[in-house]
Amino acid sequence: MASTIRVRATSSGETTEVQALIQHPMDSGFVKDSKGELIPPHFIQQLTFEHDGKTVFAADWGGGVSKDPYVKFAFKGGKKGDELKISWVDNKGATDTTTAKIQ
Amino acid sequence: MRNLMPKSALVLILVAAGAISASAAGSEDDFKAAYAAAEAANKEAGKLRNQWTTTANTLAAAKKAADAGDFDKATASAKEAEALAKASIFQATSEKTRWREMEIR
Amino acid sequence: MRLRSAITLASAALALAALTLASALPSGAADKVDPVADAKAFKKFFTDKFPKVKFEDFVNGPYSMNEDLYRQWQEKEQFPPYEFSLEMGKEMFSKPFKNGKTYADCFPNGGIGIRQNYPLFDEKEGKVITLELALNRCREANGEQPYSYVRDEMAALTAYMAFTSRGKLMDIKIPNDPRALAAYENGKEYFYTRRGQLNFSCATCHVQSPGERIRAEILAPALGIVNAMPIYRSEWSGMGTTSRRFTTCNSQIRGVPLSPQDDEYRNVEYYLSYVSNGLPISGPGARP
Amino acid sequence: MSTMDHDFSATRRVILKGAGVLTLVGLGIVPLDLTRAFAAANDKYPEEAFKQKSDADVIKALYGKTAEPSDKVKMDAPEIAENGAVVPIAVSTTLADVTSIAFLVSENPNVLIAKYNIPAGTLPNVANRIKMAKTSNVTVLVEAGGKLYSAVKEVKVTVGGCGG
Repeated sequence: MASTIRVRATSSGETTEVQALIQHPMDSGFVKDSKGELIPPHFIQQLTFEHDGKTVFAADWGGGVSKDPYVKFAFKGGKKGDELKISWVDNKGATDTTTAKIQ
Repeated sequence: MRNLMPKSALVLILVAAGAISASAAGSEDDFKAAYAAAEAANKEAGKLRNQWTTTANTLAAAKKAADAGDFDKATASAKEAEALAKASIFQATSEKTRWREMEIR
Repeated sequence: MRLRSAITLASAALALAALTLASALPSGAADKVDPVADAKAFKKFFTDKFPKVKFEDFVNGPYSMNEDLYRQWQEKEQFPPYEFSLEMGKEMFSKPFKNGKTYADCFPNGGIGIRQNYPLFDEKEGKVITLELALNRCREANGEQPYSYVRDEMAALTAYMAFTSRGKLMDIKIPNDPRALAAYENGKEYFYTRRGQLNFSCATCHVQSPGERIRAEILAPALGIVNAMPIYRSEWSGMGTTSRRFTTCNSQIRGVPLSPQDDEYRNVEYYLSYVSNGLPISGPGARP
Repeated sequence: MSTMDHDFSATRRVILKGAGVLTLVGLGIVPLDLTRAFAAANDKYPEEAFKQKSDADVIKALYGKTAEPSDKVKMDAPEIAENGAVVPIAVSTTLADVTSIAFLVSENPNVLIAKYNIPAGTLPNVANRIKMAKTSNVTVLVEAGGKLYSAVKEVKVTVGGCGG
């Protein structure tokens, strides 16, 4: 199965810009389904980006982040070909991890 | 181009609405007759491929009221459904030629 | 309860009254079917109505008519929400059926870069064949179950096929066959025919009012609307096909939708695609 | 006690070395706070903050200090969200030593949307997409040099993104 994480990381020499899109329902727990029953909360709580063994970005999320969440940030350093490790864990304990090469 | 509703028509509508709901009667037989008529009209609308969701909803409401033994309400809903179905038939029939008024040419 | 039913009835009567009042207006004579003239008039209508919108931007729906929306769209396009569907479609497209064949075997040019030719008129069958229909027929011909027309897999496959055709100009042909002209005309009639309790036609929203808000949504112009299909709609929190767009439009105006890929829906798609000839394929699209 | 908490989270990256935590234990911090101390150390998920129903309570739970408005915090948000389910919001700042950035939507059932931890070397610019139930103020908090700064903007929502 394909990863739930899509990453685009591009180095401009000095900085690396990172965009990520993650496939996840991000159910807040406040929305009702078609039968009028609340859909239980199911959302990513933490997302981390590591480069060269160091965390370069860490997100704490609630159910208010959009479905299939997107985030963009940039960090100093990072060369073309370097690996970026991305992982998340949700409120049900599910996780996914992937690595992406900086372009 | 746009069909805005003239005020005189609104008066007509209110009169019509009042008249129909006042005529709602109460027995199971009345309900059955009204329901059959509504279903038939809705079937006809189906042949014209122009059923309204509101007709189906109102028919369902009629059935629900009848199941609960409230034939006053059931008959009123059935008559309402018939009126809706008839309106949809009328719409489909008149649109056979009227659609061209909207056409971009 | 009483009030509610009075309102429902009133609106039924409203439609009736509107019809009755308007039936005094002259109705157009049944002219000769002239798709070339239709398409020209259709484009002129929209380019006159929106002189600032570049012709090729009509495929971007409401985004081309509102600056604030346009910026939100540009942001979304940086990493578009249809990305997952697109990738799924790409994978599905290359994965062989149980019999070893693939979708590529069912389509000219292996299915790549051909979206702009659909729907097409099949002279053997005498009917309009949409891309969605062709995909399911391909599956069935290869012993696979057809997919739902409105949801995930069909959206993913058409997303991929549209993506490989991006920028190609819509190129719908009407062969010299009276049945093709009849299908076109029937599609046009469907497009302009008011239906549902709200007494709206497709044109009420997408010809008369694009760029305006209906309730909360900014309406897309009919010109180029099919070029962006399938779409990821934030309102749906997911992907939808042309079939999904047609059926939900119908139920929104309180009409009972036809079955997806009903002849009439296929004909509407044929009509709408034909009058959008010359506009680029932009699908898969993202919409509010 | 709460003062200690604040200082702790504000500078947690500096005192993450085990010794700091041990010292705290030595000081006799109650178990709840110990958990929180470790929480900060391990970037533990700020569960409580995500349950709060007002801006003030979120700020208290997350930072324990008040935020001052700053024109150095730039928020990029639409005037009218195309759909409350997906509202793109970005923030950038010229403030130095930024350690975290948080997004709050006052009218959402849970006010805190996201908190981003910004290590040294990461630029203080973040873009994300959030849900908004209805028209609301969106607040961005930027924690920089141990202080808290904010920017607020109203975003109109005509189609809500939290059901219905």
